[in-house]
Amino acid sequence: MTIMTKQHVVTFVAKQGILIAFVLFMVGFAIANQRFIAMDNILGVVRSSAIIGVMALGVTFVVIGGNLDLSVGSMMSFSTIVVLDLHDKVGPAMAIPIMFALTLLLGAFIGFLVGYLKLNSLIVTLGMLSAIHGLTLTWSGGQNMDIADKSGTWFSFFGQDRLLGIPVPILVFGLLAVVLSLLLSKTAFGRQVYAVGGNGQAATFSGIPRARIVFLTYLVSSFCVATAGLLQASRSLGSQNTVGQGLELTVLAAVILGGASLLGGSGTVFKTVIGVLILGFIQNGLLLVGLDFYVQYMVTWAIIILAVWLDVAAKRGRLWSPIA
Amino acid sequence: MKMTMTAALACTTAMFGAAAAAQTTTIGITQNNVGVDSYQTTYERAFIAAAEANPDVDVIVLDAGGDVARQLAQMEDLIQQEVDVIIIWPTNGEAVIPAVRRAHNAGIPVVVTNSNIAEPGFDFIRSFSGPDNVTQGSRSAEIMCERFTELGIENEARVVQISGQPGYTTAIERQQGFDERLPEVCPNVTLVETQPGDWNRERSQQVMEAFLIKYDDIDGVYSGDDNMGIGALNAARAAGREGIVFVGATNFAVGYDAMAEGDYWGSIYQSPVDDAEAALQTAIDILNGEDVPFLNYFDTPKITQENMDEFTKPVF
Amino acid sequence: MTDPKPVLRLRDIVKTFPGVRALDGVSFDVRAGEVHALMGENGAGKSTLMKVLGGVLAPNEGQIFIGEDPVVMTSPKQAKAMGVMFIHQELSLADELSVAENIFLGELPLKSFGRVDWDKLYADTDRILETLNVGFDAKTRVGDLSIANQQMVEIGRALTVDPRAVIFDEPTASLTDAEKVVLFNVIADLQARGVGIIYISHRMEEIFKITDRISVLRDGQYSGTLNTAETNEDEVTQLMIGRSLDLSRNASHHQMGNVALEVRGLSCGRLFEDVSFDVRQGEVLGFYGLVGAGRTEIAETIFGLRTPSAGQILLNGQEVQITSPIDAIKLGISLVPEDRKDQGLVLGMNCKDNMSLPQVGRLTKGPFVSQGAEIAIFDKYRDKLDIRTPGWRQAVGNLSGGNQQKIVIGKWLSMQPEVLIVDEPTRGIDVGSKSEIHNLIRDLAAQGFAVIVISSEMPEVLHVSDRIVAMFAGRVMREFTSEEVTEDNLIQAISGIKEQGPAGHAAASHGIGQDKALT
Amino acid sequence: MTSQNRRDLIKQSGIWVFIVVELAFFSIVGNYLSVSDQAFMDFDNMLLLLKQSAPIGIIALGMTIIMINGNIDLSVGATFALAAIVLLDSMTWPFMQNLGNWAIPLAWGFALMTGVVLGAINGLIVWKTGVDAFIVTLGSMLGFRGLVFMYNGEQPTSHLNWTLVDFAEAQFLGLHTATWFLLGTALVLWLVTTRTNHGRNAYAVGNNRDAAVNAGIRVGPHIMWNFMLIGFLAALSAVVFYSESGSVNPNDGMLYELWAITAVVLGGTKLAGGYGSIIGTLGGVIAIQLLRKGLGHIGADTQTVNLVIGLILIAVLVMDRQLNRQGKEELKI
Repeated sequence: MTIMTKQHVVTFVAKQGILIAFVLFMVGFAIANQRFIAMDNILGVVRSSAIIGVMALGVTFVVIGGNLDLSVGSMMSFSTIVVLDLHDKVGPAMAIPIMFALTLLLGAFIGFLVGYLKLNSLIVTLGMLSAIHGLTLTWSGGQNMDIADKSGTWFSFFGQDRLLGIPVPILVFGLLAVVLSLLLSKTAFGRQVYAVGGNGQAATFSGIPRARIVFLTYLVSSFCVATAGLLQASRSLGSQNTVGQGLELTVLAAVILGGASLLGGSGTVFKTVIGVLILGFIQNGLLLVGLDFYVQYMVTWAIIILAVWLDVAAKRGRLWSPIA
Repeated sequence: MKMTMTAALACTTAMFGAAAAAQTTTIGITQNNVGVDSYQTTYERAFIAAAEANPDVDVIVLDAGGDVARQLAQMEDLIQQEVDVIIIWPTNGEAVIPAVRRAHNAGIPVVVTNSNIAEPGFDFIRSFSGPDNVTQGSRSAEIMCERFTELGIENEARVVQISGQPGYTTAIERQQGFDERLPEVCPNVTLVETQPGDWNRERSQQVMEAFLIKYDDIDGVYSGDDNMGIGALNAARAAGREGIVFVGATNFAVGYDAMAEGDYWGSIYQSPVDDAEAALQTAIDILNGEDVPFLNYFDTPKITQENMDEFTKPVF
Repeated sequence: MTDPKPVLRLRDIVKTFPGVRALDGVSFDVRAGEVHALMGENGAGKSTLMKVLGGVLAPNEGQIFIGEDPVVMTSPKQAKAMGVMFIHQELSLADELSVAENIFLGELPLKSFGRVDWDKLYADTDRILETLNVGFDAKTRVGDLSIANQQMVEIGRALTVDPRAVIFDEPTASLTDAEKVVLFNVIADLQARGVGIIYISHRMEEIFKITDRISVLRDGQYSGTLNTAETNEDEVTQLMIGRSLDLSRNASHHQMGNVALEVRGLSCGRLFEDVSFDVRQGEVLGFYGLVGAGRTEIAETIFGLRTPSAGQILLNGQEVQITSPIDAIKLGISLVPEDRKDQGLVLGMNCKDNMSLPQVGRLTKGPFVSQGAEIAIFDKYRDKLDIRTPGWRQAVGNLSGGNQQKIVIGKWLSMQPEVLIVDEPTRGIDVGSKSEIHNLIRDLAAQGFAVIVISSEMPEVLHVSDRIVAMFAGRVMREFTSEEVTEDNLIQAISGIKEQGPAGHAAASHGIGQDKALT
Repeated sequence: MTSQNRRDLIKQSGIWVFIVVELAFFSIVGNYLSVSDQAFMDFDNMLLLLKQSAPIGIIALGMTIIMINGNIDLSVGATFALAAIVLLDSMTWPFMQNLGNWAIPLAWGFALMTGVVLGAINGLIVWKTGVDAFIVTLGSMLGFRGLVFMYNGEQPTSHLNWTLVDFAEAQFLGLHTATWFLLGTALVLWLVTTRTNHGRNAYAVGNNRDAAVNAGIRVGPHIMWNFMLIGFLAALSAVVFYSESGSVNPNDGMLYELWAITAVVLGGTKLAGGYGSIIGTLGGVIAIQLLRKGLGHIGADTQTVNLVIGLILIAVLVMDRQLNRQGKEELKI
């Protein structure tokens, strides 16, 4: 019986570990600094997490499908620069669809390489990280991109305005989370993504077009990246070429924190949202408490490993690895 | 791609005039991190343009991508290619000293540009050409203080600072200048907190958002360059906080515009074109055997809403 | 020959997992020089017992004795040091390493500074390979060997030390008859050296050929030991499942319909050539042959997983082009694949989702998958196939092998196929579930399905098929009706002998006879 | 045997063919595009190539064993930076300054120890928790970098010691100090992977972990040793490099993990583990440095370099896949 209870505790903690950690963090920070739980602050954190969050939603699809996407940061820089550049050249109404089309094209290229040519996604997206950065620099000539007339454009709506008192980026993030959550959990496509990531061979034997599904996950991912680029561009109406640099790992950390397995086949959109919020609140909380930014690095380190460890422990039913 | 073309053109012209080629001199430059911001990109372009305008000079333009190891390798390559002068924009003011010494020992004069190397290396360089970052920081502090005095809050104002990428000489020196000068001119102004914004507008916007939550009373923001300053300004705008004095360094086009609109108070006017041309001219002067000053600062004046008419809008 | 002194004794071994008593007081002993069969249905506790014996799991209670000494096994390495060797069912070889390195994995002969003593390694390996009488050398990369030869490498491992006990876990699963002969010779040789052998297998005919005693486990409990010479299959089966089984030849003769599937001159590179056959509605067509004879590859080609180099496939008389499983499914072909875990199921998904996977695109209501329709399908086939699971939410990875197989069959039946291909329907499934699945296949045929069954087990093929296609080295050797077929002529056909030519079979039985003599 | 050799030969010669192509390309194109009068294939330039390959090269060699093992280490860049900080900072400690030049080997020792300890932390977590190495080292990439920033409050750490610089710049038998370390590391690791028990076990563990466990190999400690080894090598790389440069920015070493992995993959090591070679990695490292150097030589700019390096990586994957195709009979999964 003692084994049973210990087992139960491990399982419970492991399954709800992320939420428990989340609550503990919130309570701790709230005690340390009252402002932490002020509505303004919470909205502020969610708003500034929105861009990473939107990207994480897309990467969730890729990871559940059994692949990685390390190119999202670089690709987000591309989207941002392109839409800002086109804004003054062809106007925002044209700039946005063109930017989406170009970003989706990049996503399609990666999807083609990983899905149809079956190349290793880690290396492909690593290569694309570098290549897309080169593309962005070529596009911009290395210059910062700024919209000339900042106060006279409706383009700032996506990043700066509020609807019903809620900042638009939060609404976009929320709406996209709901839509993608339904796509993943309720549609045939979503089910096929899980199958392909869970056991690609069995998926093929079940008549699932594996290559196409993988291809589509990268399209979803690049769509999200384009959305993030739009929010980013609209938020600051100007950007440098490296705006998304390094975000790929933050995004991946959020997705992993949310419990998606790198082996594919598991994870949900909701959990990814939690993962994103945890990272956002940690960053904000540590700043408010007055700790240096690098403390955030170490806290993130600890929390990622703890979260995944608990998840792994729950699956095998024991805390420590049985490997001798 | 454009660069390759330029280089190709430079080469073909060189090949057509074999006699001329004999007289041309080759200048190699290794830059810090082109593409990370407009300043460096504009610098590179201005440098190439200036070199092209001079028929006697060929240039090899390299970019270290912010990586010290790559910059050292590029120094070695330039030495190995036996260029006549090396211009270096250090990724790290101390780490490049041995490489600079090697060039010195190989008989190649070295000009440091934009951001100086540390003192132990002074023996091995012929000249430093660039802005005086410490003075820039001091001047920013003065702009800030003068504005507070105008507003009559010089005895109570609270300031936050957003510094550049941790570890970079320019960031360190500007912060140092600001930190030292502010208490001298405005002893009662408090510098509440400093956080790095990594030369990144987005990062700076996030830092400012947190500052705004944390502190109800912020009167001034000093940022290591205008790019970050605009990020901070965006955050303040979004939070509906007005009346904050924004002062930056290295006036960017966005900063200039924001000044024109009255949102941004002041900055330091520093032209990458001047920077690049000064570096190239220093190198050419050395080749021509002219005497060059060891510290060849070009002037970086204060720019505020009040005197901005005297300056043209930065191109970057 | 048999030495009564036990080399290995297990006394009252108890192993519990949370909520389960996996082993409940198991005791038996293995004598020096005997072959001791360990039998039991899947889940009866055989693998847990072997893990306890191998030091992978620690027992909660009970004692292991080696010779007369009580021991506590703490690691595989220790088990090895005590002279207890394992030959695992699932090949545990490193493909990229050489045969020699695999055989001596974990105990390469060393010189100073941890350097490998290659000369000694190759010399030792050659000596072992000689005993095994195989046609490859010590330096061959294991990944380049056939599955059967890899199995021989696995067996070679047991010969690296002077073992006191060797445990063979389903060693013949992928061996040809000739290779079995070699294996049985090796076992006989070990016996002669006084080694105790535990032989785990589901294959009755082997058990009765080579073992001395049979111990049976049921539900984690020890249910008895029998002397092989004094018992029969029925008695063993009863001990295993508590009832007897009908394994008689299929006798049903229902009405057959039109030709559902016809294959003409189908070839796929060197995998198989010029294969022609047909199968009618209501008929079960058996495919029998050795592993590697091309049976699975034919199924995969029909299902669109391989591109044929020549030939035609006709469905109901119409020639069809099948380039992917999607085409095959549309045309009403279903394939229950050979490898349940790798090809049949997504283990992390629940039962319902696995079952509806091929048609999830059709079960939509608006943009979403209709859960109601899915559950209806699951419920229907759970009842029809008698799948034992707590509910559709259960992850299939938690089900027993038999129930997993039924989920795969249910998945493909729910597609309402015209042709159902079942590859190795009962691989790794215990005796009880086996006969259920056999009955199911017969029932499907009776309902008018055209069924193709591919199997490596002769009793199975004989039991379920109306006609049997015998294959050898990528070619169809002969087709038998259930009236014509005998064990003898079937074995001859799959050994590459066209018509009555007794040589191959005679050699095989002679070999087995030899083992027996040695015992 | 023969089929293995042939396969290895094709796989391993690929990278060298690529290097030859690069050399030819840059030599010919360099004649037209380069401003320099010096030939690209100048002997001194090739010596420099080896020297410049060292920082990432030494790390990549260690990464090869980690990847043969079926793991990955994303934290090497941060380990590199932290070891560098310890190296330079330790020489300013009061008791070290009294030791004169004896402080140098001691400082090296401290730096190498730092690397080993950081590696051991990674290895221990991978072993004991059973969490995938990708995630563990993704975490410690952030965590170690946090330590780097913490150590000197975001400022560069500097200590210029000319004795050290002279040693690092020395050329023995024509080869630079860094080159000796690179080649020495390659030789030792080549011997380890091809000749020793530990090396052969590394292949076995990466190839089939269960088999290794069943064979009684203590997989956990084995993996930990390898992480300690790569920690050591990341630190060695830092020691070699920073002895020469004398100052470390807190951001130094960022993205080194990605370059190292790229070199290892170019060198033919399988990401899934179980297959790979030290010599191949050496080729991969040289190929990358050659590419950087060559693009600089012909005057390509930043964006072109980024684009070309990214696309070449993908092109190599495509080629590798084409070479390893089994033909039309292949199962279409």
